[in-house]
Amino acid sequence: AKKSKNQTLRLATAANMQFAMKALAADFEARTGIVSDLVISSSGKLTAQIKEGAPYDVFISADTAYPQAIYQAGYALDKPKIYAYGKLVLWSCKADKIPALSTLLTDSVQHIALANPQTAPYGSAAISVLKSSGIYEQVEAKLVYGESIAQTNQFITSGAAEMGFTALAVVKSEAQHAQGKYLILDESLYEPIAQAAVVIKRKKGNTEAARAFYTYLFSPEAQKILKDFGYSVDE
Amino acid sequence: MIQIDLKKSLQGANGAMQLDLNLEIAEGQFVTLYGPSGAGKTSTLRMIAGLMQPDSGKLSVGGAVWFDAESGTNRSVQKRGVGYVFQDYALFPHMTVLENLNFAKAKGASQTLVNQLLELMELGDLQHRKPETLSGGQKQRVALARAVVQKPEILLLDEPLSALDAGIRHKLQGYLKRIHEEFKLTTILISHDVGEIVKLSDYVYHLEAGKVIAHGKPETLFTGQSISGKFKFTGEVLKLEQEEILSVLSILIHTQVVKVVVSHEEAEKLQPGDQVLVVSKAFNPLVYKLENG
Amino acid sequence: MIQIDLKKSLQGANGAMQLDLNLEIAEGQFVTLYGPSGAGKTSTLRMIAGLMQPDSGKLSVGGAVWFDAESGTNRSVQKRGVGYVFQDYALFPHMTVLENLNFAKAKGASQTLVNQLLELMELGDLQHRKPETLSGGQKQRVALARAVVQKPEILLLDEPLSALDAGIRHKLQGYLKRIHEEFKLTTILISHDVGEIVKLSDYVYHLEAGKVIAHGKPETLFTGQSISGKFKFTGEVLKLEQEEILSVLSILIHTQVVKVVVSHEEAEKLQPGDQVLVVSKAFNPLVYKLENG
Amino acid sequence: MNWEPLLLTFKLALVTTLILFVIAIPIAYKLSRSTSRIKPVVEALVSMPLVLPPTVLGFYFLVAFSPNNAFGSWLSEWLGIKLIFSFPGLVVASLIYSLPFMVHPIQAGLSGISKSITEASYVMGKSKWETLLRVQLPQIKPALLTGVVLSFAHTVGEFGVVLMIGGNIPGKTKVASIAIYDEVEALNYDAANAYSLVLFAITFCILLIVYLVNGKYLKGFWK
Amino acid sequence: MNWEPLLLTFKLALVTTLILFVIAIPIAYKLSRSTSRIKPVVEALVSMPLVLPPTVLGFYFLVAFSPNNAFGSWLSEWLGIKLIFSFPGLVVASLIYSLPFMVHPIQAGLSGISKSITEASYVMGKSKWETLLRVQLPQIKPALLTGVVLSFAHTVGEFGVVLMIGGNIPGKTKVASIAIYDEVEALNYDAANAYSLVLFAITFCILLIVYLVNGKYLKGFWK
Ligand SMILES: Nc1ncnc2c1ncn2[C@@H]1O[C@H](COP(=O)(O)OP(=O)(O)OP(=O)(O)O)[C@@H](O)[C@H]1O
Ligand SMILES: Nc1ncnc2c1ncn2[C@@H]1O[C@H](COP(=O)(O)OP(=O)(O)OP(=O)(O)O)[C@@H](O)[C@H]1O
Ligand SMILES: [Mg+2]
Ligand SMILES: [Mg+2]
Repeated sequence: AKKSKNQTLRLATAANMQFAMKALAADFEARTGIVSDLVISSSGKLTAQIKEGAPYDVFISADTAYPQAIYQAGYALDKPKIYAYGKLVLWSCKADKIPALSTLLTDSVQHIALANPQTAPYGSAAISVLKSSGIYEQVEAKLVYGESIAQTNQFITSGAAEMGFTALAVVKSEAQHAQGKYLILDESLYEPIAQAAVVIKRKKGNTEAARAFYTYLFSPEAQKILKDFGYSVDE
Repeated sequence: MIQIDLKKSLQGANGAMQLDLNLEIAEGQFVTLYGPSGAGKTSTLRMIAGLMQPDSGKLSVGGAVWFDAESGTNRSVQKRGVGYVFQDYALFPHMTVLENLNFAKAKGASQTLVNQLLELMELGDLQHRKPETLSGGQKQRVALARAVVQKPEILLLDEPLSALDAGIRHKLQGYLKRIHEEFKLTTILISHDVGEIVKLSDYVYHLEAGKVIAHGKPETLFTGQSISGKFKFTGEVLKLEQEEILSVLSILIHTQVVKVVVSHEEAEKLQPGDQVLVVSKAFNPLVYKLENG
Repeated sequence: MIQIDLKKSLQGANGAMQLDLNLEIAEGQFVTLYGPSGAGKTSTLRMIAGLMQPDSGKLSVGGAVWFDAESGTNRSVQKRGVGYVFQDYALFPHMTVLENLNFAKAKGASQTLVNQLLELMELGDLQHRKPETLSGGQKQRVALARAVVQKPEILLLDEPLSALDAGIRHKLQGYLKRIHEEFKLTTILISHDVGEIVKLSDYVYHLEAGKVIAHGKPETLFTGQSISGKFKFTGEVLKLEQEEILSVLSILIHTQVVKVVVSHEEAEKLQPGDQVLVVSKAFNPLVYKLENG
Repeated sequence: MNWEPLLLTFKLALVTTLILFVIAIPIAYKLSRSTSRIKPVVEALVSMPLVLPPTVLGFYFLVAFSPNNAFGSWLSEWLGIKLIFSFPGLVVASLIYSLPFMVHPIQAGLSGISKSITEASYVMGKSKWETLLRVQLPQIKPALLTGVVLSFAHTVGEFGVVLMIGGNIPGKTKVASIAIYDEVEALNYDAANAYSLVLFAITFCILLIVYLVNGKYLKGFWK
Repeated sequence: MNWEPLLLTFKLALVTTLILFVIAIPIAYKLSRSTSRIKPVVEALVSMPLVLPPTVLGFYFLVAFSPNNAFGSWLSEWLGIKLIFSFPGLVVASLIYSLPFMVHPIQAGLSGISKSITEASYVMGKSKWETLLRVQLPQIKPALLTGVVLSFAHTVGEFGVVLMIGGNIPGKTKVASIAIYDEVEALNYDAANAYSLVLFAITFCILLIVYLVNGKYLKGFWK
């Protein structure tokens, strides 16, 4: 049965979490009957909006800095908590290109897509990988930056960039099953991509349901789903 | 009574020109402004209508002050309630002929006058046409009809019949005279056609370079001395030929060359290029009627 | 030789109107189209200039076919090289008077003609003004100068002098006649002024409702007979006064009123407003020199 | 396919275009008549909403309209209007953002009208207002059309401002452009293509009808 | 502050506006003269780039220009032009996206020109082209100005299309609007404000000068 609107949770979701979050929201609804809408946007926009009183109940970010900023500004009920760690992959949608860091150096790769390292944790992780494997200077001229991980995906799937760095969750998502090949990058090459979430302080909000979802997010059931989507979780 | 005492500086054909008017027009009079191109006739009408702001002076109509530079009075165009036939017609291009007339007609006024005017101006079948597809003369008639349909107390006509052939021109002259008499409209006409002026107007102001250089009843003004049956023209000497006893002058009068015989003595005073007055006392011409079709 | 055999259906004042022309104009002739408003005069000029496409027929000029509905020939406006004075002037609003003339002037042609025309048309000090600020007559003179400056072989004049006062009008009539003779231009004039027509043109076509209803030499056409005489003017009857034995006509010739004595019989054929030709056989005038200043 | 975003889009575009039409006409009229010294300043200012990236403009709106701020709290306390995360907010933001598309073409149109035609109307005693409505505007139909079409199409496609100030709330502020954006972001290209196609098709039909009517291909509809 | 994005922005806006001016005039001219049946279709089509969200439009461009696709590979193989992640690509995308802002106002302007003035020029033997340049366009300066200002301002502010097709490469395709966007995303509001202010100020000055010159406040500059 469809629940009345004021019971609907609004989950502000960072773009790279959208695939996993859809599954989580569905599972959560099946368990509790609480319906939730996903509001998908970049973490930066969501943060700006929450600070101006956006009607979101929980903020599921793709990193820790944005939830921290919200908490510090006094818009979160509690300190942000890390719910998962993202994994970085090198992805190619061109049949003839096997993703490998060494391939990036060849002429057959003209453009390497990654998310804007300034704003997206997967972007800065990609830079770390390139730097720690010592090829950053050689490939720097090939780098093209998506505004977010989502746009980076578009660069790769459209074939505009032969290869690119993205989240494991993206390539494992249902939509992408059939497409391309990917290489999970050695986690020692970059800082862990910690992803945190907070419950938003709201006057007229649905705090109880929000807390229920937040609790659910850290439950073994949810953590399993996250793992299936390619995140690693604290065990 | 319209009392005009206005000054306005304009750009004339020979540098700056000061339009300096001081005239009185009695109520119900039919007055004509006459004068060369660029004399300031249209500008005068525009100042009366409130479309051009005078630099200084005063304008009052029937006791009410319409403009006074000193007190800063300036009645808005809309409140002056004049009818105006613009020299360039100024028809509303997006309205049909009928819509042009209806737009001008006061709200609630009957449709009869509109229909009468369409009939009279021979615009009947054109009433649903847009101005764009009308001939020059048709446009001019619409402009005239549109000004008349307003039933204004003052009618300002800037060469309202200049694009029309003699036939309809005479018909509309007659109509203008009739409505002027019937409604006791004060009418100010600009025209270059002396015949038209003599026929229609009670009084004429002759403007030149912004000043009234002559005024009076049209017959007096245009006929002056020559009413005495003499024949008198100005012309230019083109050629002087000495014959045995007499000299033959070729004189250009307007566009025609006339040969005149004078004595050697007289001829000596003249040379090609001189402006002369040609006067004939004994003059018994034949008159042929020209058919207007 | 211009051979015109064209048909075009137009919207007349009384429903649909068929413009149906069949005329020949010899090279170097000065021809006038005359007729009531809406007769199709402007449309005729437009078809000759290539601005209006005829429905059917043929137009050839000097042997070259300019338009032929059957063979689908239609020489473009640009290639016809005519000079055209538009009834609404069609001055380029963003150009000054001088720029308007220079735009029309053929590339490389000398500036002398431009200056002469500015002088002649009394536009000297106006040459750097935009058309917007010109008076009606000033605009018309610019339009005429602009057409002449092209030095076209065919000059099409749509009421080119209608907004001008008698003085400059006569001057420009003289000029038109002179350039027509000098350059052997073929000129087609539209005019409502019988005096002007008689003075200027070799041949007249009288149009009514799209058809030529009469044509001939102007004197013949307008008077019904050809006249030889020494002194000849067109004028307009202003007044008719019956005296005991004779009638006295007041005739306006140019700006002067002349009294002419005619028999009662002759007077009966006339009425105020009629255009007349005044001819004198016995003419022996006196000539006085006019002082300058 | 979810039709809600599409409905919302056309509602927003329609409301915005209508309001814009009404407020742009007086502004364009004033600008076209004015000879004031500050006229060029106002003319330049009208175009300025275009200069900032839409999301950034949206961000500034967000901050300005937020109840955290003086203006926003004044609005909500005194007028009871809440502009962020609500449909009225989208409308206000779209109005400001699309203002130049309506004002500039109309102003250009009005400044080309023959002076004597306007004067003829004044002489007939018609007020400036009546003259504007019945004489001047009907003469600049192509310019009005340009303003309406550009504003409408632009509001349909805009999403940066709308996303920022509206917050992408389904059924309230999630317009079609955001929905398409979301689908592209989620790599659901089929869904995005479907949405785009529908949006494209509907808008194309609307514009086509507008142009057909305007070109008198459908007679008697628009006079 | 990094000036590179600003320079790039004005370079892009200038190039786009200039090219657009040149290509929009013939299109607007054809449309204003045409009485063809397909005219309303073309008119509606011209506005369509506005209807899609810029990022989505950018995505379609990306797909179309990508060397994976027939068109993209044809471009790169036969003409040696690479449109993705390059400045020329930004220009092409901006051209298409801003086309309606240039075409529509100019078309509206041209359709208002008095017929007999055009005819007068033809009679003088001037070709259609010369008449367009010397008689018609000078008469619709307000409409041209509208087209230029809208296109310029819009190109300065646009970032969705540009971001998508340009790939945000510093010094090559990272224009000011993207830089500002990045700063807002990174919550560096001070930096974003600083950039915005500079962008705003420069564009405002440019537009102000354009309007001043146009309004003859600065004489003899523009004739
Ligand atoms: N574009 C057009 N379409 C249809 N009918 C037209 C068009 N232009 C003019 N007409 C009609 O054709 C007829 C002849 O017009 P034209 O302009 O040739 O007359 P005209 O003899 O020059 O008259 P006038 O002396 O009043 O200028 C008129 O009834 C006019 O209404
Ligand atoms: N807006 C204006 N600004 C400056 N000068 C003007 C303006 N309008 C007209 N003039 C000039 O003022 C003078 C008088 O113009 P006006 O239109 O009153 O002449 P007019 O007597 O009606 O002439 P016409 O018989 O040729 O129509 C002309 O030299 C004209 O160039
Ligand atoms: Mg005048
Ligand atoms: Mg005519």
